[in-house]
Amino acid sequence: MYKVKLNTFEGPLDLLLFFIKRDELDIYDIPISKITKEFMEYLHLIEQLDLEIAGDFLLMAATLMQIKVRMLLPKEVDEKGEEIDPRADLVKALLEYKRYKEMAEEFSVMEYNQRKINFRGNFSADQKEAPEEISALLKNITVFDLIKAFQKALMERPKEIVHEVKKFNITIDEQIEFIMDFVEKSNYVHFLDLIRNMHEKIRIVVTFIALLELVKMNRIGINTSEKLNDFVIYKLNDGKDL
Amino acid sequence: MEKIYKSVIESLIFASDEPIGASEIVRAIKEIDGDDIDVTNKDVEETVDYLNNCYEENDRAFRILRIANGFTFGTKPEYAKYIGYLSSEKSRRRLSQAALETLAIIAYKQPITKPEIETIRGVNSDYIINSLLEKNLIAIKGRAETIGRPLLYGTTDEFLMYFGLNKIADLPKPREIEEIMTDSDFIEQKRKIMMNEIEEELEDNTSTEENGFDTSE
Amino acid sequence: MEKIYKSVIESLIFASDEPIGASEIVRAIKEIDGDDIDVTNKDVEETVDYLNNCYEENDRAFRILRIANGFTFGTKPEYAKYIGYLSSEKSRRRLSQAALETLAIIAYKQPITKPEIETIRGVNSDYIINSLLEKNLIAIKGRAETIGRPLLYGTTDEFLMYFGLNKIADLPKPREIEEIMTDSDFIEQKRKIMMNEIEEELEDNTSTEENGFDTSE
Repeated sequence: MYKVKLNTFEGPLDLLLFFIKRDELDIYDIPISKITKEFMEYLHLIEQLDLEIAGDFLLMAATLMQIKVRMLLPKEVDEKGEEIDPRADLVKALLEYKRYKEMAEEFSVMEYNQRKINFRGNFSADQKEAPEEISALLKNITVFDLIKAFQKALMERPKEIVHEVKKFNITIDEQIEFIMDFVEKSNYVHFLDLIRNMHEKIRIVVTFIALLELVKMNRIGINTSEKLNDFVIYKLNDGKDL
Repeated sequence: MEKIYKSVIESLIFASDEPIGASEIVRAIKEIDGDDIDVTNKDVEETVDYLNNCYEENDRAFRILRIANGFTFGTKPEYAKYIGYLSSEKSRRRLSQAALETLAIIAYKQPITKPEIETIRGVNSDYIINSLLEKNLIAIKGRAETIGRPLLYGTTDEFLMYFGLNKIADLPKPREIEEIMTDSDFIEQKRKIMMNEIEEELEDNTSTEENGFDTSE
Repeated sequence: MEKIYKSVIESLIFASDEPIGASEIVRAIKEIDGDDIDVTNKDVEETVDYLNNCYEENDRAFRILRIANGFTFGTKPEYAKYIGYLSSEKSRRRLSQAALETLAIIAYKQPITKPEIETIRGVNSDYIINSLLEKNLIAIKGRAETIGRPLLYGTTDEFLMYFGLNKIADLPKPREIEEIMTDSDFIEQKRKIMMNEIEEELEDNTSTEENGFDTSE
């Protein structure tokens, strides 16, 4: 005596395969009346338990009814004059479904085996060096980014009203030295930190030009920063990372 | 300590998401194999030294590091430039969530202007738009006829390739995405309709059955 | 290939957080050391075999796997229980029967549309397809050219990783329908599994049984 676990079945095809298996039925000669009866009893059982019956089960019930009726009618023949078994499509569907149900079990085995394999968990201790080639560096950062960072720096510069016209004596060479001082000390510096204490626009402009000059000379490298509109300047030795 | 635990220790350090301490390793082993298993913190320390010696002798490209009160694997510095190259390549290829979001808006609403994108996203999108332009996933497709004649953006052939699509019309429609989500109300409606039909059919068939016309067995 | 590149290859595979292909490795080496460096995809393959031999000889707890079109390090299965203990809270749930079934259909018939999947399964599959999409085990692969141009689904690299496959061609072959029908085990197969589940249900359903809702003989 069997009780059917209600949620064991993935769908009506699965349920029919179960009946066929349980009663050792010939899948090519399914007793349609018997199986329809079983199927309907199952649906009523679900209903009795107040469970929701999926439309797919109802559709199958209708299909079974239809086959049952067609079994009673005179046999139809195809163009070759051969009798058409009203159950043929159902059998085909059952076999096709069974094929993938079997593979699902293979998949389950593969899943079981693969779950025993663990991949490496922590990559944070791997040493990484930013690529040394300037072309590779500039793949990350575009001139767009540079100019945008520059604009932002200008915009965010503390507003200071200067009443007096001053002459600035800032040269690119001085700013090159200024930048190199920074990177010699700490190997790298954020652009926003570099210009943090600059109040005059002209000084930032000249510093920025000095920076572009240094990139061209392969003396510094530039990389993206975690902050938007900023970038990291770091030292290169003859175009190579330290 | 039994020899097998050398490998267990090695596997635990390898698979741990963060540096793992000696006592955690001892705890895992005792929890699985029993409290009476003879593995101590000192054994773990010694095993790590033993393993690192093995790696050194065999020219392994990695070793176990002692950091942040725990053990973790790390590659040796001499390979840093190769690894650095790969990881920068990867970050260049990977799209951030923000980039994907923006790309999605452009893909579905193209051609679209920057102000329109920003209205939808609610944030300034200069940076993202520029990086998408740079990655060649979007391109300028002309100018809108509205005031200021802002630039219009649309997706490129690279975009289609990146997402494995033949043409823009192949993008899933928002309606289709919704459709995939199960709508329980809908299923319930369908059920009721079908149940009625089947009951009718059942009644129609009862007479046939009683008459004994059963060809199935 | 110079000997040093054995270690470089090892370090690149070890440091990659997803399977890395032979050509990616070759490209990284050439990008750093120059195009004239003599390292080929075949060298990478051979090095992986060489390294795995070393690991085996030295009782390493891990080895290099060929998975999802690339190489990645993974632990040997025998240490799974210890690692599982440490990461138990986040250990993934296994896939449901419905998910496995749907994945099998998609894997063998890809690219495939939702209606085609539903025809084979005989049930509405919206929910399952959605959850497989969310798990990134399947992805939208374009549209069919048939009426309504339904979306096409296919499996992803995560699918290959999940099942430990290198490529789709490595999937076990499904039996031909003719073979299934002539199989005498057809009835006996998996009967035991079914029975166990059914017996569990016996107790739960005692009241129903008394009401006479008994689907059995």
